[in-house]
Amino acid sequence: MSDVTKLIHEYLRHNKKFPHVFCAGCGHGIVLGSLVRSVHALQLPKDNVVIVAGIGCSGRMAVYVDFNTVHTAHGRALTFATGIKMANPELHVICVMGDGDALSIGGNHLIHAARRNIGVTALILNNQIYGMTGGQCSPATPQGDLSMTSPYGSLEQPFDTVELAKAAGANFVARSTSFHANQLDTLMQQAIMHPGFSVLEALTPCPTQYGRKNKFRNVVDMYTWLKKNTVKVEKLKEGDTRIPTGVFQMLDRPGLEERYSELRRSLRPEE
Amino acid sequence: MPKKKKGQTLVCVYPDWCKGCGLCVAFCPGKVLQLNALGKAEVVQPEECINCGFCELHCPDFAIAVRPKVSENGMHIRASCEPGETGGAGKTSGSDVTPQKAVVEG
Amino acid sequence: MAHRRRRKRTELFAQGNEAVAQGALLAGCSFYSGYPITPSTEIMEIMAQRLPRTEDGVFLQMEDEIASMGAAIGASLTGRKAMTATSGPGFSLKQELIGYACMVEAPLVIVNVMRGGPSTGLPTSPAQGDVQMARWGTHGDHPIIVLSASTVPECLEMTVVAFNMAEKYRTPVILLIDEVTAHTREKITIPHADELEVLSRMQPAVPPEWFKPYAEAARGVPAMAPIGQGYRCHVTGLTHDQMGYPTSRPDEVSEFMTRLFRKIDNYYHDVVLVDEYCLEDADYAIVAYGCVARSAHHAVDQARERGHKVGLLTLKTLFPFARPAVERLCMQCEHVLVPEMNMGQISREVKRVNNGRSRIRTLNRVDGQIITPSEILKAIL
Amino acid sequence: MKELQQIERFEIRLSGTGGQGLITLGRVLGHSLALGHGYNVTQTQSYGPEARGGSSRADVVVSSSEISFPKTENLDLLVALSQPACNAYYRFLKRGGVLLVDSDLVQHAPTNQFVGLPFTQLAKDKIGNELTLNTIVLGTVTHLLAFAEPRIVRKSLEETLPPKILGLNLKAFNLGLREAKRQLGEAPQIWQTAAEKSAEEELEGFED
Repeated sequence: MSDVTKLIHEYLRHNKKFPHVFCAGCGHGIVLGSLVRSVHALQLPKDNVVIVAGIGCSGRMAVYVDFNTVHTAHGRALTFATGIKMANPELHVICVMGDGDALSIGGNHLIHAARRNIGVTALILNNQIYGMTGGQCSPATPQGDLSMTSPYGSLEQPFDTVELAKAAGANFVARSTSFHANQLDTLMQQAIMHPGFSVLEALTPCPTQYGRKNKFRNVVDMYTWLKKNTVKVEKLKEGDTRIPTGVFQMLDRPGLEERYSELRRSLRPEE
Repeated sequence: MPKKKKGQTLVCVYPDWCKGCGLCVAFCPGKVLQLNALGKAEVVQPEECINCGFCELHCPDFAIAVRPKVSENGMHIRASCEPGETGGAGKTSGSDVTPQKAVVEG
Repeated sequence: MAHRRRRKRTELFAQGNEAVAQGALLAGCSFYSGYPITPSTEIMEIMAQRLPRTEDGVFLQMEDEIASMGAAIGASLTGRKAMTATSGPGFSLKQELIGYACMVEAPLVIVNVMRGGPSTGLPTSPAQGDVQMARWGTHGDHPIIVLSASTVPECLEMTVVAFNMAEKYRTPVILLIDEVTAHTREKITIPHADELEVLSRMQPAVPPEWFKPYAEAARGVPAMAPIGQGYRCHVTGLTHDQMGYPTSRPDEVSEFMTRLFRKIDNYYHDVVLVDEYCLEDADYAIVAYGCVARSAHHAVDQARERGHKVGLLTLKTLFPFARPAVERLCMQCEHVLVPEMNMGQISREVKRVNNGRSRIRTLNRVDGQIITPSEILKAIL
Repeated sequence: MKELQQIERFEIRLSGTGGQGLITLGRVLGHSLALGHGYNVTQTQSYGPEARGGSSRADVVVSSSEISFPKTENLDLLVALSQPACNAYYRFLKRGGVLLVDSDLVQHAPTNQFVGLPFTQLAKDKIGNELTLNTIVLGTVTHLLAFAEPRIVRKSLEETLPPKILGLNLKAFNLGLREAKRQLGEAPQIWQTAAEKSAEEELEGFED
């Protein structure tokens, strides 16, 4: 355990300003740590890892890590990731998005990336709110919850990222939380290594925007809530309303880039 | 897996990076840490650390390191956290300190 | 030279759209992502056919125009020469990421086959209504290169030029053609590889730890390190410093923005391409581009036959605007006619340059029909 | 190879209904004149919903010198394979131009000065495949165009058509050529007559 932090620091861009931009208690930092630990555990060379991020709090993650990093436009991260992966299938492309990025403005890109089964890892940091713009309602905000744009409680039903990704045909679908760091590490490694399109949803509390508006007294309350209200999917019983975590879908279809190379090979005249 | 044996470790907190969220304080099984007057985490009962690693894994700011007192080769015995070992403030040289560039987007 | 002439070149009877695709392949394009839209679809169809048969070519049909742009930029960042093609409504969607490409200085070619607009407009009819949009479509101040082509062989030629400029200046280049040019069939000759100048972006000349991805290099354009080759750069749509990291420091922002403009301004004379026809002794000039330039050419011939000293300036580069050439013309000629298939998008530029010297007249048509030589002749005589 | 005949801008429109294969016809004719013969050629066509069902047309401009305006303004040859197409485009035919129609499908030609063959009928009866209609027309058009070499057009057909349907189409092409020679007479004669008639009309005067 002891070298964890040392290791993380090895992967950070030290000419970048730390502490990072995330608020006190923001789960994004924990996910960032998990990402670095996973890449290290898998022994992926830094040069072969590409982090493609969208816009929002999660988007800022890219700048801190010493990989190839691309901070794209709001919602479009997956389209860039698709281009990068197809252009150079050797690369491990990890796409970091928030719930607004992945489910709202980039919702179409998400389902098509899943349908296409492009070999990209989509890491969706779901904090159930638009954090960077000041706490507006997102497509993951639970019905009835408060935000700057749902001052009387959200009327809309939120997306279930896992169900959406499953239905769209993603090869690997999993969920964890920033409270369950060990589980997050394991799933992250699986998600990165699984061929085809992988979706990993990480529930990360947003104490500043979501917590304050929804009667969480402090950061710790939000993590306690995560602890109490999530359950491993294997242990989920009938009638349990807690949020299941774990692996939800594991298919074995080849990624688009593999199918494409095969096509290219088949079109090659025999030499 | 971490050994549940007390007193084998040093818990180091880098106050410059700590934002005082209190996660480590709240979830530490040994109550090793506390928030000080400045709102930063501080080690108050180092001997109670059971090396579970929760604080290190869950510090969103990479501001905590849990290190064994005896280093890998068994020779060096540490009494305190040394700068440079853990990156962060130690690794950032003085000349690199620029005013925080806050860029807001939306 | 002699032995070259003896080698047989491939000749095709092809549409403008096909010529664009051929040009792209000749220029080294190995990545195409797009979304079908009339009247540009043939470009995509040909790329779908050809690219998988090349060494490393990638063709992707994306879920929309925005995604096509995103994938193309992503590919460009890995070192590929990438292209996407579209028409009016799709071009509107692409604007967001055209701005991104300008910001991160990603070489990229965007072809827009103009059709009648606004909105769905006239999907199968020609127009030239996207000229100012090509210049100013994306938000924020930015430089951009906009090229046009008026004949089928020129579609091939200008696509190669577009790729070369994109690579040389690290910028997205927009090639504007119109439905007439895109769908007209003409003979094109495919040049041999050694007959073409094909440029590629400058690579870093220093080891990774010394590399500053957005520092002005020798020619004023930063070198570009492809993703995955040891230069672990940060690419961001935020205004960034020389290292590519976000900044809002006024001094760094200002330096960045001025460099962005300077890198194209410095090469103004390389970038601005025009064709002059019968202008030496002209006292009446026509400024045209795209398919209308062909009508104008015809009209000039007819007018000359009748003894009128009419000349034609064809703009192959629309932006940056050909200020010196137009200025010269405005000093020389008493009248200048700007026929175009919009309500006056280039004539506005001509008037700005003219500054009262010459009488600028416009001839506009926005009904989905090409301006004919006889209409131009009538306007002149 | 024979010296190329020098021609001034010569405009052809092939028109009819969708499904008659006029776009292909235009493309093959253009291909042959441009690559086979070596003329400057531009070929344009109607597009979109208009081209699916309803009317259909392909235009070809041929010239020995460079072609500036790629579209047609004054037609030298109008091929109309339907009554509506004939009605719509006849006014673009220039004085001295030739109108070629499908004599079964265009029963009310807007002028008495035209040439016609029952193309659709020929395709059905002589070739046994209606889809070869356009190739028969190509044969006839080749006969009409003094500057077009049947040998070269035939070669272009070989270059552009898939082998599966080539044999049938070559047969159709020859049929078109033969029937034109037999029923319409020699090409120079046809153009001569057209020019004379239009001159007569001019003398009679249409100005009011």
